[in-house]
Amino acid sequence: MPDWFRRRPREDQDGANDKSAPAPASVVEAVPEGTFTKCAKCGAILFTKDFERDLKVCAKCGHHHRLTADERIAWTVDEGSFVEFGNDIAALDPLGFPEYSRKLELGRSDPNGRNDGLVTGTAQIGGNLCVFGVVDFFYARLAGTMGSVFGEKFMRAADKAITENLPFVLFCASGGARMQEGLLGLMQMAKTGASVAQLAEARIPYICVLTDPTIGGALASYASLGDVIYAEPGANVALAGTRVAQQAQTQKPPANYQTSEFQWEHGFIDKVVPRKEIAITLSRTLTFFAGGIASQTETKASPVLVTPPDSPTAAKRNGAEGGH
Amino acid sequence: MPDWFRRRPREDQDGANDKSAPAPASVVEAVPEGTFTKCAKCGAILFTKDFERDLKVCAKCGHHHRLTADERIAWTVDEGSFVEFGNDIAALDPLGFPEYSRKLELGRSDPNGRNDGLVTGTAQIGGNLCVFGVVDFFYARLAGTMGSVFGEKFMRAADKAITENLPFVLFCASGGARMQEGLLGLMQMAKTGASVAQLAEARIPYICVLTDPTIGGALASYASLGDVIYAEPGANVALAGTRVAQQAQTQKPPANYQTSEFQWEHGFIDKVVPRKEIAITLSRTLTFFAGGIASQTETKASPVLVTPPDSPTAAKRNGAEGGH
Amino acid sequence: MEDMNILEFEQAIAELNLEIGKLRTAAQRERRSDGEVQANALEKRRDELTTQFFARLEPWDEVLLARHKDRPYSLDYIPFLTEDFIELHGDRLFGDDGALVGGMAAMSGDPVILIGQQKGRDLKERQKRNFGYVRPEGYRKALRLMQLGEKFRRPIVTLVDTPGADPNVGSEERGISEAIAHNLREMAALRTPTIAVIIGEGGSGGALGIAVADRVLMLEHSIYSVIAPEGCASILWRDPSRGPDAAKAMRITAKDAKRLGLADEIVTEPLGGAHHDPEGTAAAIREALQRHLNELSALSPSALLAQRFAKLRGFGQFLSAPFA
Amino acid sequence: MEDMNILEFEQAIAELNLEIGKLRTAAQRERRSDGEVQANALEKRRDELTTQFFARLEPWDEVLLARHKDRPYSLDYIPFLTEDFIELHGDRLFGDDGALVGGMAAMSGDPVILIGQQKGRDLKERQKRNFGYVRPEGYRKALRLMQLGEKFRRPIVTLVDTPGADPNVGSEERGISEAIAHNLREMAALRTPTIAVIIGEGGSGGALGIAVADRVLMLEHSIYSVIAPEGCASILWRDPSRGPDAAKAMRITAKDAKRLGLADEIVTEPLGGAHHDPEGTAAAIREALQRHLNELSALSPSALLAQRFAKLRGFGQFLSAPFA
Ligand SMILES: [Zn+2]
Ligand SMILES: [Zn+2]
Repeated sequence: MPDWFRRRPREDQDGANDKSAPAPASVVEAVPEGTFTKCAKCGAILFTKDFERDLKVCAKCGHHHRLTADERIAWTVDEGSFVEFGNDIAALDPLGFPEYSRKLELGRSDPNGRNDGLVTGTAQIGGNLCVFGVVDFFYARLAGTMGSVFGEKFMRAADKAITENLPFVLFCASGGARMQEGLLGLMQMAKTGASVAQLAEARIPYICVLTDPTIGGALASYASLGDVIYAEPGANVALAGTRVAQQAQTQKPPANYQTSEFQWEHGFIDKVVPRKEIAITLSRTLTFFAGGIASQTETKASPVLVTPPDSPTAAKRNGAEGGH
Repeated sequence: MPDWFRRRPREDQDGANDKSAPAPASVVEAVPEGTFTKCAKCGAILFTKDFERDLKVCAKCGHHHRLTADERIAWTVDEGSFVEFGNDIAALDPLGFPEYSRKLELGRSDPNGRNDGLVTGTAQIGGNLCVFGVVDFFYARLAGTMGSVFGEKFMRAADKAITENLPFVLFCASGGARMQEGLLGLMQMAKTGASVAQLAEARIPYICVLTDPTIGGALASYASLGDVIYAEPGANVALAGTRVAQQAQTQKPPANYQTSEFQWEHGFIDKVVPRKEIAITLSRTLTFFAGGIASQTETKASPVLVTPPDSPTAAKRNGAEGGH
Repeated sequence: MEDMNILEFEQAIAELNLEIGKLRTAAQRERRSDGEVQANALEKRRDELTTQFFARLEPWDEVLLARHKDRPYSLDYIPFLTEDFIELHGDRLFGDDGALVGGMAAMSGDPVILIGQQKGRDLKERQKRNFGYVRPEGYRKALRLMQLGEKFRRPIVTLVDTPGADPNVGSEERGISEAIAHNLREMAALRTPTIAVIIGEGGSGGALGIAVADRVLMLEHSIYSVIAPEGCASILWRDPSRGPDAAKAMRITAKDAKRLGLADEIVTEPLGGAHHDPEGTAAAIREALQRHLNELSALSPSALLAQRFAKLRGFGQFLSAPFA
Repeated sequence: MEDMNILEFEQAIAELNLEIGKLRTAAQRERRSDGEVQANALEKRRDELTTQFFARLEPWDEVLLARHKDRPYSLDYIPFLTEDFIELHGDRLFGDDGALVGGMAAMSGDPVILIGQQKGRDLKERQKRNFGYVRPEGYRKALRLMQLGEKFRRPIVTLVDTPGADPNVGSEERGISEAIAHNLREMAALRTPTIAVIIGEGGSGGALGIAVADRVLMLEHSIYSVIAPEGCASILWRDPSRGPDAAKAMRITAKDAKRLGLADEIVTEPLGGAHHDPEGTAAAIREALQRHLNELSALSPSALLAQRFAKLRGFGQFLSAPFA
């Protein structure tokens, strides 16, 4: 059935520090009409409708497939509550790095007019207003890497959280610092780290959710600094990409090496939270930080009940058309 | 030669948490006239004069024998600079604990009129004025344990450091919390911990030197909290006494288990400092904290050059007769 | 019945209950009223015996009750003490200790950080919880959560129930003493209300490592001890079987701690001990917690700290000069 | 000579030096002046060649110089940078990392905390120093020492020289990413002057983990890179041997960093590189350090922090709306 399936955006980007497994971990293929979707992990053929109702978690093996920013927003925050900001700056190619301008070109044709994989805005989760960030791993085939625009948007989002006294919730997915901006890319680690220092000084709750993949400079900066850190099951969470890791090992790594579960076992993640439970978990967490824990009934219905937008990338920026 | 040697104070006390090796580690025997001393570790027969010139470090095997408070003072601080305080309180037997009153009786007959194994005062080290504390493991056969008087004296010494803006140097040697005072003994851990919190708040340097043995509640409170922590070579430094440890092990301990060197390897001790280098090391350390590092020539001569008092316990409280 | 210990007593009561049950069943089956009368009389007798027995508990009985295999553990109480508990894992340094649980919760809608030492009931759970012996990771996780509470000014409640800190090689290697000491210093200075509740075994420094608090409450049949009675007996009499004598000598009961001023309140347990009514016991704990939290929350951070330091600095009993 | 790399060049220079030596020896033995004249001419030629060669160094040559086996390491400089260095060990959590050294010292009498990444020269030393790859313990030791410096308001100087953070299983297990991230946040907010000097390899996040500072100085032939050139080439061209191209594309030289505003000053090296005169290089570093420390010490802590945050927040190059 070679013609039956169409290719989804490649997940195996060639951004800096994205050294994840050579074989794309989560390539999803679907019938042109979108009737069927094949699980990237176990190969199960799923009804796309069911697959999306399950928030792109394989009903057979539980694999959490990567999401676009819009899918994440639609399936996490209260319907219609997302208000985006941060697209009033634009990326440069400060080093004239090979192929970088081509990627930035790709970004400039983003249907949502976005300037980076990091999407920032305000949103409500279970009625709790927060600054909400999510990294789109697919954006411009840049693997959610941290360039100058990433760092600036992160900082502006944190600043907004401070000035408006809102908690900051961030979904990470990143190959690390953006090689194509050289040292400027590396310095986004310092910049986001400093930004988290300012959040801490202002006692603003900062909550990270690590999704597949959170590696390299991302994990070694903003993604490890949440007051609370959650992670999706099975996500690749590590400093070294798996290829680098394989070369470097003098010690046989465990079976769950460099996954959420491995990091949880070793004390770096507070809780591994299945996708369908993240909204309620965040809602309760935000309520804790807001000053009172809401009972479960006060939060929005479990996100599995929310119908996703038919085409995730077509969802409007403010989420006004998301959900049912 | 059974009559040739006289027994020195037993080092294997029966205080709370002193669960060190059943065979006394450092029993030192000497000719009645004190001509010879036998190394407690390697059994070498040493001229007592040489042995004391070497600060009771065995010239053959390097074993650091335990010192009385007066020996420690004489061999560490500037000659005649020690001014003791803290003997204006007295121990009670709050629980009516078996045999405790007999030990306190022993303490009341202390030739120096001391009220506890913890001896506190002010002193100069290489010209640096500091609050100086030293625990006498031999005092009243109480193994340097922490009872109410210990905690109070520690706190008053720390308070003096705070009010007079002096650094606090403490030589530890302790079997832990004092069983004979029950929960009051345990609470001296909380009390000394709180006292160190107040030192930290006031940004007063607190420097610990761990000597044999520093175990149990002592290591789990004030002795682990120095801004800088030094230790003598080969000292027993551990939470669990060796007997307890032997029972509990499911994993074979390394050869240097529960020693200074073991703790250093594992990152808990800044530096293992031979006894003859401790004065100069402390002097430089205090100079660092005082605001300028003195060159070596500004500090007192290396303590190996200082003749110890003929009979350590006969040294006057203020050290006026200490040294040559 | 004088010398009967709690386990034998419970056996006797269980036999009485069996008898009562038989009488009742027979009475119902045979529709005879005299069996019912007999059963009622036996029930009355049973309650009288229990009351009498519990009125004269020896310290060793309290030890057995505190360690009772059916005694509720932290996770048994937590659902009744708080709502919406989200367990947070890991010390963000090395691992996650199963012997210490903690997380965010709410008490009647008010957010609190809840931390508890945790034993296991079946063999698998016991291994997971390391038999309640807390490792360095546990103390460091506790501190991380306490600092999270402090950062956002959430009160901290700890539930204490441990035979002691883990004495094994791995824990010595990773600084079990440092971890406890560090907590003692930091807990003294936390700028948020703290309450510790001893719910079972308050085992030495292992307990104290999470029990330095504004208020210390003890369940009626919990114990709090400078060293395990068996360990004390080993040292004093070279005979661990004399634990009952040591328990008496060390004054380890809740009443003793209250009398010594080291526990602020005793929370009454149901007749027969907490395991006869975990939910009722939890309600009593919760009532006390809320009362104390209300008092503490009324204080400014500086007043709170002043009060806490005054308390910690006052630990100990000694004579001040002039001596009688 | 155009395509000659630094190692071949040094080989050629070494051969010239050999020739010069031979000529000189022969001239002296035979008391002939023409040999001396020839030698002088060759020496002049050698210096001209060196000057020419160093005037046109390619980025890859800088990589080779930065990694040169004879290049001075931190411990080679420290005796010339400071007096009375006392090395302090351990992270007080897990261990002591040989790839990162640090301690108390004085610079012309003024106390500073000195921290340096450390490679090894012979095989044994290399293993001890883990080839300069820093483990979590190293970053945590660095942070502990920085916090010691902050507590007592001592300036902090770091010497950066690492191929990167250690990517092995043990380091992932113990949170290498967390350790770096944590440092980034804490270094941003240290209330004491901080200066980082890149002395050799500034390898990615592994370097940045001790290089967030008020001032960043770079030795003339040091490099600072978002990813190792070989790693970049692997990702870009699937060909690690194209490191020289990647080195060029990523702009990793001191001059590049200065031009990008990410290094504040370039410290000149002697002709031929630092290894030709370690003491002279140290003197140049020391002069620069003292100049910057004088400037920074004149600032109040709040002015210092404001300046540092302004700097960190300004990292990055992007376009602001309205776009051209
Ligand atoms: Zn599947
Ligand atoms: Zn010897």
